[in-house]
Amino acid sequence: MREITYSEAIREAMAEEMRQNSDVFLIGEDVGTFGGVWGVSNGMLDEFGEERIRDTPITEAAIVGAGLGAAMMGMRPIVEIMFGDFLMCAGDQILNQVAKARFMSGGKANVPLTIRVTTGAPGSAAAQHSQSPESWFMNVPGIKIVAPSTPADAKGLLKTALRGNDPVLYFEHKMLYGDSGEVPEDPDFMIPFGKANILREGNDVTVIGINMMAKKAIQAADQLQTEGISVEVIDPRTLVPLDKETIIQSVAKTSRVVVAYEGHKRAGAGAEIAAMLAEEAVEYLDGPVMRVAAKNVPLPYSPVLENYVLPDTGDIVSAVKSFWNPT
Amino acid sequence: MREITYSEAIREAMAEEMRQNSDVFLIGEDVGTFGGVWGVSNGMLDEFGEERIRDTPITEAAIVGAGLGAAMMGMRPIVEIMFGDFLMCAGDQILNQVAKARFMSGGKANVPLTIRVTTGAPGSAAAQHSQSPESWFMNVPGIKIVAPSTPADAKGLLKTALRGNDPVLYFEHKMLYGDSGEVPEDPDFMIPFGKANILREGNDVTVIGINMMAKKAIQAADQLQTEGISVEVIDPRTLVPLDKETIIQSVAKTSRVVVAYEGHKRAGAGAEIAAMLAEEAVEYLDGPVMRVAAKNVPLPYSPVLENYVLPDTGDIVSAVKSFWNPT
Amino acid sequence: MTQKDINEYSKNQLARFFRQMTLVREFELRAIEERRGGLIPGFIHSCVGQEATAVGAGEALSKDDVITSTHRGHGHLLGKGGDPKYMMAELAARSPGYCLGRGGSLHISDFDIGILGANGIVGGGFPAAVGAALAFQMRKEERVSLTFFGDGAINQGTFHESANLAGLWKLPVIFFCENNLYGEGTPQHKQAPIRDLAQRAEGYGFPGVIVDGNDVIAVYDATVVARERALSGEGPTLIEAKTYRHRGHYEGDPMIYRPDGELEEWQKRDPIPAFRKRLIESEIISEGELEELMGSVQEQLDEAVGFAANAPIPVAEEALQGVYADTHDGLVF
Amino acid sequence: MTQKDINEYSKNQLARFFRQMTLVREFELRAIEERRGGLIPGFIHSCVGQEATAVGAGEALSKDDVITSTHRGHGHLLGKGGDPKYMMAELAARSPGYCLGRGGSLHISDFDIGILGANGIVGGGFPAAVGAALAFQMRKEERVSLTFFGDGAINQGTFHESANLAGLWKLPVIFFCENNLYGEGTPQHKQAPIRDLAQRAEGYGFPGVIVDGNDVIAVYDATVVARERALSGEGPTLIEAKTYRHRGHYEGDPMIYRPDGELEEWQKRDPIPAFRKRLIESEIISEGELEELMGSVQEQLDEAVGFAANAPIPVAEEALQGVYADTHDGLVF
Ligand SMILES: Cc1ncc(C[n+]2csc(CCOP(=O)(O)OP(=O)(O)O)c2C)c(N)n1
Ligand SMILES: Cc1ncc(C[n+]2csc(CCOP(=O)(O)OP(=O)(O)O)c2C)c(N)n1
Ligand SMILES: [Mg+2]
Ligand SMILES: [Mg+2]
Repeated sequence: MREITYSEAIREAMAEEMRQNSDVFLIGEDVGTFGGVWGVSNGMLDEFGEERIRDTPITEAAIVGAGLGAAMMGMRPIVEIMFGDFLMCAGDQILNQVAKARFMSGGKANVPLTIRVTTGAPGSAAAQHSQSPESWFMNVPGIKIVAPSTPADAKGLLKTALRGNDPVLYFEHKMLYGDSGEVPEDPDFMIPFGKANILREGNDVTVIGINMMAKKAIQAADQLQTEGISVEVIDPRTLVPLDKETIIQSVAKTSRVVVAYEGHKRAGAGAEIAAMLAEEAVEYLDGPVMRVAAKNVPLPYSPVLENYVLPDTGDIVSAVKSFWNPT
Repeated sequence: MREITYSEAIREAMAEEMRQNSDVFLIGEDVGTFGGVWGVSNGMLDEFGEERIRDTPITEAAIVGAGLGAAMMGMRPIVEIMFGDFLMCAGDQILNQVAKARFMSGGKANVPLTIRVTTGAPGSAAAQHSQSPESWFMNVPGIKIVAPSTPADAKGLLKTALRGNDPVLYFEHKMLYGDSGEVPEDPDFMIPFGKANILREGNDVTVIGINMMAKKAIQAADQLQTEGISVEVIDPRTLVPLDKETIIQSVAKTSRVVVAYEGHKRAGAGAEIAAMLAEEAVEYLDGPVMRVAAKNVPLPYSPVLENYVLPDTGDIVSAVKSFWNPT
Repeated sequence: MTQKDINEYSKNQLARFFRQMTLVREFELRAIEERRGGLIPGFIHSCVGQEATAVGAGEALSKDDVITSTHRGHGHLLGKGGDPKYMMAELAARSPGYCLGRGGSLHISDFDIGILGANGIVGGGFPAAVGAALAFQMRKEERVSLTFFGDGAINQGTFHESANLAGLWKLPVIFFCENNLYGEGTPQHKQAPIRDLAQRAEGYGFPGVIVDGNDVIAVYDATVVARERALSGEGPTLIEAKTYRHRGHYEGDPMIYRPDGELEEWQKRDPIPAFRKRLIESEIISEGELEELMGSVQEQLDEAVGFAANAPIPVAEEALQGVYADTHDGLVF
Repeated sequence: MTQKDINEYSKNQLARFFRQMTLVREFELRAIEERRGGLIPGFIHSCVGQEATAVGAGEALSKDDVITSTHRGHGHLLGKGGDPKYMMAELAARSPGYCLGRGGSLHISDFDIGILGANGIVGGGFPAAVGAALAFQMRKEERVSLTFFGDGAINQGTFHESANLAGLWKLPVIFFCENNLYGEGTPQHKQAPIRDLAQRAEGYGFPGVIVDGNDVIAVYDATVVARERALSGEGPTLIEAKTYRHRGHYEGDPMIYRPDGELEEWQKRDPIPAFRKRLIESEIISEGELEELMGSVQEQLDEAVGFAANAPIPVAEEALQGVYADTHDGLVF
């Protein structure tokens, strides 16, 4: 199969949907001429024109809310927010308007709105450009949360978002944009929400890796393999809905589990997974539900400090090993 | 000891601090003439005047941010936000500005800012006036989160907030305002952050109740007592910092635990407590870490629907009993 | 704007103005009564005194046009054609209510007739109104969107961002401000340093007009002009209608914040008696005809209350429905 | 505003204008160089071309006054008296940097001299500037706060809410807009439907003035007037300084969005050579003296870079410090 990058996979999903459905359009800061600050929409202005690749003022609340209004009128907007850190400029629109519109209207409002946004630390971008804000939106019902870790998932999950009828927060990890991988050319290639991906099978321990940390989990698994530890790596792919079944089955098999996520540890995305396991899979557990995550301090600018705060492959390896050598 | 209400306790803490420190002032929508929509600042305008009891326009971001700026200049603002649901109108100010100011400045910015805000469902107030948003702010380091359940705690914790030098989100439960209880008159009565309150000792099961759910946990404990089940009820009082020690010790004793909170179950405040227990206390657990919380749907208007969605005393009772009669 | 002669409006139209304003007024009074009586469980923010804005604006719109509304939305919804039956049923938290009892007063919507929703968040509805207009523009549909808001709401950041976007893209939006001099208990002059809020439109490159918000015809005319402007591609208009709410911010509000005599002054300018007087003086509609219209309103409301009171209440488990379009085999609900 | 004769300014003051502008320019160029060389790990949004705004405004403020700045903040900070040594050390992520290496370019602050911080969030600094001014007003301190922002940022909701509050309470705030015609790659005319952003001030009941942002004296004068107004209790002023950035939005930006010739036009109006020419033509300062000033800037920057390059790097565990004032026996860190 041909290989394309994560970034190209996202562009391809958008472009394909835009070609076949005139209701789909892209709206955000610098998505046009600039091609998106991350280059994801590069070239799309040429193909689709200013009407459908809409540069906006720097007004996140208005952009998200405009997406909501257009969606309720039958369009299928893709809103791009440059950094996950900026989502809270539109916090009310996302949590009180977008997420609740359908329910409050008695199920009548239709909100086919996809919010594409970057997550994760790109390196020395400091406290307001490095966060992984997935968990800030997990508590409020009504919005689905997607976090692809591979080019194929990026494309397949985005297609599902764009063809669905619910609001979706789609988190693209900045450090994955350049990753290449096989991606089906089938224009109807979709990956269902709520189906975790078993990236690697193993018997001794389950590592659940979210977004970038799924990739690092595989690296950790490689390393641990050489030491004779067989790691099962699971990428939940969507945090809302969450594929509890696959996760619990894996833990039933391995009885040991590490949840790895790049957000801050306290109340981060993996906290819910850990809590879910504590409630629904405790009988399978032979040891703690370990969490590998960023420390509970804002992301620092200095590379030394930043590396210390962020979780990495080595942290996963250590967490896994601690099952056999508890400290 | 004299008894006063939760609401009076909050007012007393504010008034006492304002009397003895001219840097303390109250700012928010309708806190003056109206006395606060919840009546908490009733009468304070008369005593302190318009300068220090400041009615504002309906602009949550500017109010919170003005509090930040004034705090950095040495004032000690108390910002009132009417409903927790509105906090996300100031989401960026809280999460990216207030919480991070000290760290980003290398520890130099001083931010003695207390944000008082209501939480919880007052009954048929529907999806945008009933939420318990504590968990939305737990992930981002830099802001402390307080959730008092008794009049004494309300006063003592608020005093600690007002004399401290960090930003605090102080959640007042609307349905607790009228509760009476003994509150010390000592103007220096303070309750430290990070010290949970063991509201009732017991041996069979630990119920951790946050805010309103601490009260319901006691009701549940009363009921269960009559059935021969001895419940230890713990109110963490502050969610950030969290008193892990007291919680873990209790669980070590009882080996069974229920975490009760009024927010939506997924990624709510208790999810972090459950995850913490799964990581740090799994060896003590004899059964799942149960969570009693609101269902994962927006708060409905209809009383029938709302009651179904919200957690109550009966849900705690059932959860506790399930340890002996698993379904 | 120079006022047209009342004879330039059809009798039908004028009768409709009267009937609709009466409907709004009586709906509110009835809802308040039914709330006291226990049929309605939630809060009510009544718009008594502001009927001319709701009806004048609503009558100027077509069925295909859309509105976003506020916490004080009953008038807006009725003005846009909302059915009192389903509104009352919603207030009573019944299954056949507009939102199946899930929304209540703060969240009523009717997508079939362009009511995109009341809103519990002050300033929450601006961006969606702009987004709806964007959809109309992109699809070249002959529709406008109108967003109602108060003198308090105009200070919210979302107003600014939305007005900027609408002005920039010349979207077919009408920003309709009901300046009733208060936001909750805080007077308008303690919320903004200017009195004529229409002035702000300039900063977004579109016109702002001030109208007497107690004059239904003036409101209607201004909205018609704004609508035509929007449809012709010239972009938004900000209409500031000066008016007053006669009752508390919500039912139960002790209203300690009002200067003595203020309410009485405004009650003299009550939009409904004033319009009634005008109709009679101009001999377009007779007293008898007006009484008949009023009677028909009462009938309609009796029916609405009866419908609501006898409607089934939701079943608890229904709460889990309608959060998502697609639940992925029940994984999200 | 009518321009005063250059001879009305002291030679010292004029020399300072020149030196400070040169310092800003050279600081930026050096930082860019050191970033290429690897000393500086993070992004840089340079303000080359905008030195007159930073310096003109900064020189009009007293040490006790405070500013909030933006992502493009180096000039603002230097203009307010920031020390290039600690700034460079911060950019190099070193321990003695202004923020101990935790903040970087986007977050530099110096509370001792009233720099409340650069900001990574466009529009993030408005409310805090208003809050600082509120503190000054409440404490009856003779201080003002000035908030720098761009033509892009003025559309953020926080601008609106903050301007409204400041206008309402007549707070001593100066809203200083650097209109450099772009927000990232999007031209100003695609971000707002008006070209003169100063116009928006009216909507908040205070004056808006336009100045040539490439003329340091014009900027200085306008800021002095605004400051006096603020101190006298009359409230805020919005200053719109028309200027241009010569380099990319950030270093590395390919700048495909600029029309041909635009940069060249603006380079002809480069604030530093223009001012230099004026100084020399008016015979206030000699070429030699200017060269000397430039030399001293280079020395200062050599020292700053040397300081940064030789400064210790933070120790990893330090990351856990400085999140809170009080850690409750280490319970929060
Ligand atoms: C974001 C937000 N802040 C505060 C409130 C509480 N609140 C509800 S209505 C209201 C006053 C609104 O005033 P205005 O916009 O003038 O409308 P009016 O009530 O006069 O119709 C306030 C403060 C809210 N619902 N949402
Ligand atoms: C809330 C937010 N949205 C978007 C960005 C990304 N961003 C950084 S600078 C910038 C452009 C700002 O334009 P302007 O205010 O004119 O300032 P200039 O860069 O021209 O100095 C953008 C969009 C951000 N940092 N914060
Ligand atoms: Mg009002
Ligand atoms: Mg700019």
